[in-house]
Amino acid sequence: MNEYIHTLQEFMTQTKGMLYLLSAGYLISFVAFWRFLHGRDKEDNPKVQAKK
Amino acid sequence: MMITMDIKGRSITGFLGIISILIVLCVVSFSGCGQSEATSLEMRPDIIEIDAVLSAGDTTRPAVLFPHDMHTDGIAEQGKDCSRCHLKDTDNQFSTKYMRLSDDRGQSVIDLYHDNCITCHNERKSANMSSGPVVCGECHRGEPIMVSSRQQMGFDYSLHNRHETENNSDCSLCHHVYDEEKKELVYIKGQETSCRFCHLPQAVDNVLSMRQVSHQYCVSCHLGKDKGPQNCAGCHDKKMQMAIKTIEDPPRINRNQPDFVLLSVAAPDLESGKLNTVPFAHDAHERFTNTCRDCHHNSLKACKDCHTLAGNELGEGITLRRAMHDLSSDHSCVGCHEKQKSELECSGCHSLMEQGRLSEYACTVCHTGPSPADLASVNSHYRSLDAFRPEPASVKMSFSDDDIPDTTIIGILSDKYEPVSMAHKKHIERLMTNIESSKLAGHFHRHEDVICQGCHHNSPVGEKPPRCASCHNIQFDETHLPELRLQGAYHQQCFGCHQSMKNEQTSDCVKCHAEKSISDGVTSPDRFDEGVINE
Amino acid sequence: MTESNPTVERPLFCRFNIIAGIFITIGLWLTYLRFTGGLGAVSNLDHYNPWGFWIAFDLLCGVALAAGGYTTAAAVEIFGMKKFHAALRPAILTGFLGYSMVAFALLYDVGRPWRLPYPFVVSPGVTSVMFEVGACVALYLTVLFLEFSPTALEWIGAKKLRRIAVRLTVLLTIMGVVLSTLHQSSLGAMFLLVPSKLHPLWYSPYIPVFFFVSSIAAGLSMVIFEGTLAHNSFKDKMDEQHLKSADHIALGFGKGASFVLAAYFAIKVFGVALGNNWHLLGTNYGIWFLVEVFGFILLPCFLFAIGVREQNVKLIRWTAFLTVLGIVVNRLNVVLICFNWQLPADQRYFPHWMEIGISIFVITVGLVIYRFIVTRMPILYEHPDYKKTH
Amino acid sequence: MSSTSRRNFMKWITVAGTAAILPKGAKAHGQFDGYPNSYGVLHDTTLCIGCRSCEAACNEVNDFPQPEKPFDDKSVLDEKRQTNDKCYTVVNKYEKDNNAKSPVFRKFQCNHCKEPACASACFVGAFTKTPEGAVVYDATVCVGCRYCLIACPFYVPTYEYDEALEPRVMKCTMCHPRLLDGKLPGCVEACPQGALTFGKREDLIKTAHERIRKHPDRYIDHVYGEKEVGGTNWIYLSGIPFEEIGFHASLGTTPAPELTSGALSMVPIVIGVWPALLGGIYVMTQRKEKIAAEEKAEAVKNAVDATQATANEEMKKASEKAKQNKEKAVEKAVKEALDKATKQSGKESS
Repeated sequence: MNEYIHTLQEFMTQTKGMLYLLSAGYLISFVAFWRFLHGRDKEDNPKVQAKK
Repeated sequence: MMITMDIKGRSITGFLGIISILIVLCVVSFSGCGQSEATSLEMRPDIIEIDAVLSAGDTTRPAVLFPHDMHTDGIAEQGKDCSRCHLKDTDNQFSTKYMRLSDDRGQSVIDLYHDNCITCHNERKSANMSSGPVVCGECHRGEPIMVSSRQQMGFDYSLHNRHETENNSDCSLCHHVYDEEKKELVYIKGQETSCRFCHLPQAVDNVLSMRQVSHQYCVSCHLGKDKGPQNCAGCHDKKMQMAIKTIEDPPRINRNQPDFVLLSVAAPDLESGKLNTVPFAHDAHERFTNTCRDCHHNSLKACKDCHTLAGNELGEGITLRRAMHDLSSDHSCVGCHEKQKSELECSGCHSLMEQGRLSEYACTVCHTGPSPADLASVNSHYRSLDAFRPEPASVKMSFSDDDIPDTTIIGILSDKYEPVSMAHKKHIERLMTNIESSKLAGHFHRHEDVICQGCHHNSPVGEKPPRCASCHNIQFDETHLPELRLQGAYHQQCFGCHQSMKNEQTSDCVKCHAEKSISDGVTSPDRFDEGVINE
Repeated sequence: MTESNPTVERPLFCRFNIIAGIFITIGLWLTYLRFTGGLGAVSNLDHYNPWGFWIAFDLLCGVALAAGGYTTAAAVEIFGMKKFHAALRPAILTGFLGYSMVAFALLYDVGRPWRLPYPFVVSPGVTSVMFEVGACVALYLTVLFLEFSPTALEWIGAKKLRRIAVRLTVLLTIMGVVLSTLHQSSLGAMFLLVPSKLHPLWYSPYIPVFFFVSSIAAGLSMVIFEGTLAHNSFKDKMDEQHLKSADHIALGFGKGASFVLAAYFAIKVFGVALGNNWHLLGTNYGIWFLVEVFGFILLPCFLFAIGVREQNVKLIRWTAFLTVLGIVVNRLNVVLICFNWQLPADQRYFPHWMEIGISIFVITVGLVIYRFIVTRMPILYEHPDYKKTH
Repeated sequence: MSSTSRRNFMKWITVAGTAAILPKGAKAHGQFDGYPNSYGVLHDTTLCIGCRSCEAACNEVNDFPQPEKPFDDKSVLDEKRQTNDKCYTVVNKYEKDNNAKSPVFRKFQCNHCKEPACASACFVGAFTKTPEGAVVYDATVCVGCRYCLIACPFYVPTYEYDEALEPRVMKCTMCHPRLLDGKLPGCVEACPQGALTFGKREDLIKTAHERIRKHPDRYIDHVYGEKEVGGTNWIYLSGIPFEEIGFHASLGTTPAPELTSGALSMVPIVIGVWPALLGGIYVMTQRKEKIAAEEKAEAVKNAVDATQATANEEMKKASEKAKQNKEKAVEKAVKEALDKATKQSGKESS
């Protein structure tokens, strides 16, 4: 892959671009994962609390 | 907490106090932009740095710059002489040291300087004469107010000759040799050499340093005879040095030096030395040097005695080849010749040429003597070696004068300016006279048409040298980008030569080629439209 | 309005509105000049100094001083310091208005303001630190808007929307802190690119950390400072819970600020050590650096500590003002005073009065909106029908 | 645990977190040596005679408006001039009083760095380093933020400050369009002295060192631009130290993008670590609060039970006492009644 990248500027453009996309993806998936992780917690879940 | 301050009661004013301090600090830090005014440093040739105490090591203050001539004038006013500060040593010579003979160090020397100098200054101040500083900081100055413009002084042939005639050539006055057994200085005829060969910059056990010797002998002699310079500026100031009367081509110093010699390797290397010896006109070269030391930088012996073929520790490992050909040294033959090339007459062509390139052709110019092997027979056979003395050749042309074009028209690039008509022959004649005037040039420009090589470089020599455009292309050619395009080549060559031969450097183009007159309203083609360069 | 303190009517032509009116008219005239005559007509910006007072003050100082939003939100929501809850909404409001003012001021400095979305939409230049700053500021502006929305929705009375907004607060706070860490530090990282132009005492690989840590101190001080101002002019708007915890907030935030300023002072000294620039402390800029570090970082830290130990709220409020001043001095140093320090005096920059005029105009607009919101929306008091819900 | 120590703990987490932000040196130095055969220009300041034909050519190629003083007027050289948005290059004269080589003329324009700071700084990528070697600017995406003017260590890019709506950044383009169709840059073409030599950068560097070798006392043994800021395509030779002809000597050799790559590489780390860290803290405080709430609730319950128990005992005691009292009272009452009865019967019987 390296022979296509001639300058440090090109290298950084590609790497930083990829990093930004990955970070955006991570942030969104983090929220989903958070909700998934805490989905069944009894205390937090108002419905569960009300029933008890 | 570090400081328990009861500032419950601190009022707003207290707090504002802090703010105001900060503001003041800001102003101070910016107003303090130091504009260091340039102190003008006084240039003096007579400055001696009194650091005799330095080696004692306990110096807390910078060394004192002592203007010697100022003091000698001051003392002369009071009618005193050197003895005011200098003591006489055993053989009745003024010692160069101040008020002492031995070079002891430490506090005693410091007190010596302080007591004498300060008391003298105070005396003069009380007698309201011009006087020097008495406060520590004014002598021991961090920022010096004067700087030394001292120039190295030395004898050259003319000065040596003047001294010779002055003392009706009694060499024993200055020259002497140290006799080991008798442990004293004796004069031996025929062994006179330069003082610097024994008296080195630093004193070595009982051999005085060149500085001490030259001042004790020369200055005291001048004082005794009341002739010649007697203060520092007299010898060491550049202008005074220029003012010294010089004798045009002074007669040769007769120290039975050879007139003509065949430079070759030392005896042990005679078999292994292959290159021919070099016939060397010692007498002719003396005229082009100022002192013997220009070549004999260490002793008056022959170069080959120290510089052997393979080099030995006596010659500090410098081989004969390097001693003779080292371009960067002033003592070597080729080094000295190289320096000549920057003279006005020669630099026209030579400044444009690569410096320091030894052309193979040049070897045969010098190595024309017999081979070292049969040197012995030659020496015995010939009464004098003048037969080997090369005679300067006149520049030879392989074609007659009238074949040389009178003027050449350079118009291939002509666009905004008229073609240049160059006075070709006049240039050649000028260069010819330059070469003829110098025997050195005569020897080295011996082969044919060498003179054309100045401009028609990097090409076979002959009547029809190639055109400049054949190597320096005009059009931009991506595949082959020459170092220099034609226009640049023309200008660099002409400007380079004119500039280094000190014709004026001009940047207005009309001096060489007239502007093209646009008479019929047709504007000259816009240089950057398509197809702009006309062939 | 709570019954406990009398309502102060605010006539339309009270002193504040008159002055604001004057500034706004001047501002509008300057805006007209700016967008007809170009940048050259209203500023001293030139070939050597492309960034001037707007970037230094409105952008860098604006962003640093609007850091109150994320610091308070983090303290209250994430670190669970419920006692500072009363300070949350004013801080979010200050943050939101601060960033809006930053964006508004940016429109003046940038040559083609309508192309501001280009880095994200048209052609991203990801190697630039400014891309990261732009992205984070834009995102954080939306986060602040969402954090601010519960207050506005309460005012409008959209209950269902408000419940969704409230449930998002924790997520928004976390995103707020992430984004703030990024762009506060990256505002400093932008100057990593110019080692030859910024004075070595201020230029250091630590600049991003300097900017981030100082923004925490700025945020905390700004909340205290903003609380003081709010007390002076909007006391009647505050409910008793707010009034009671005001002093407590000042002390708590003062202790936090003192703590962070100590860390900031330490890493500033480390910065000098890292570059081995001790010898520069003797020069003029060295003295100015010492003034900034000892006068505007160590002094406030020390005064905050004294204030907290002696429970002297007045001292803490004044020191908050000093810290805010310190942050402004630092940002001006990095962008203007110690930038191009090696150029001769005639190529150095000094703001044009019109630049300062436009900055004042932007701040006045911000203050007017602040007054509008504070006097109407439940910022300094709790909306009656949501007494205990959040 | 009083609230202050917890707050200190939180503060330490922030400070420790920020310490993680310390930029690590980027590793990319020296890996990239640029486009293989890109062009450049060698400017030999010892040959320049200050005739300003290059300025005239540049003005013509880019058809800039004519300046008020014509190009052959040498008086403008008396004070130092800068490039501006209507002039990409200027020649400046540098006098040195007692130096045989003065005055020295030197041309100023964009150096077309191999790793341009302006390209690295532009957040819309308006500057690109072309394979031909020129660094060109694209006005169609430029936002006008002027970070490139800040970034350039040579102060090259200029800005149309008096243009209200369509301001552009203006700088020398090495006549990129001309290069594409096989022509020399205007200034190189116009230079009569050959002080500007166009060619491939590698060849130019060889040529420059060759010239230094050939004429050691005419040149300072340093080719400016060979390594400065990571190397530039426009390289310089000089007879006097470079600081004396307007060069900034201590620019260092680190290419511009590398200066910020350390800090930029920290961005994803913060994005990655912060949410987890803050989320964790949030969960911790929630749990702590929940536990605190439970403990409080329990404490309340215990307190209630305890009071309940004591109340019961007292009640029990009280009720027993009350019972006893009642029994005593009953007995007393019965006794009284009996007495009364006996007395009555006594009375009756008597």
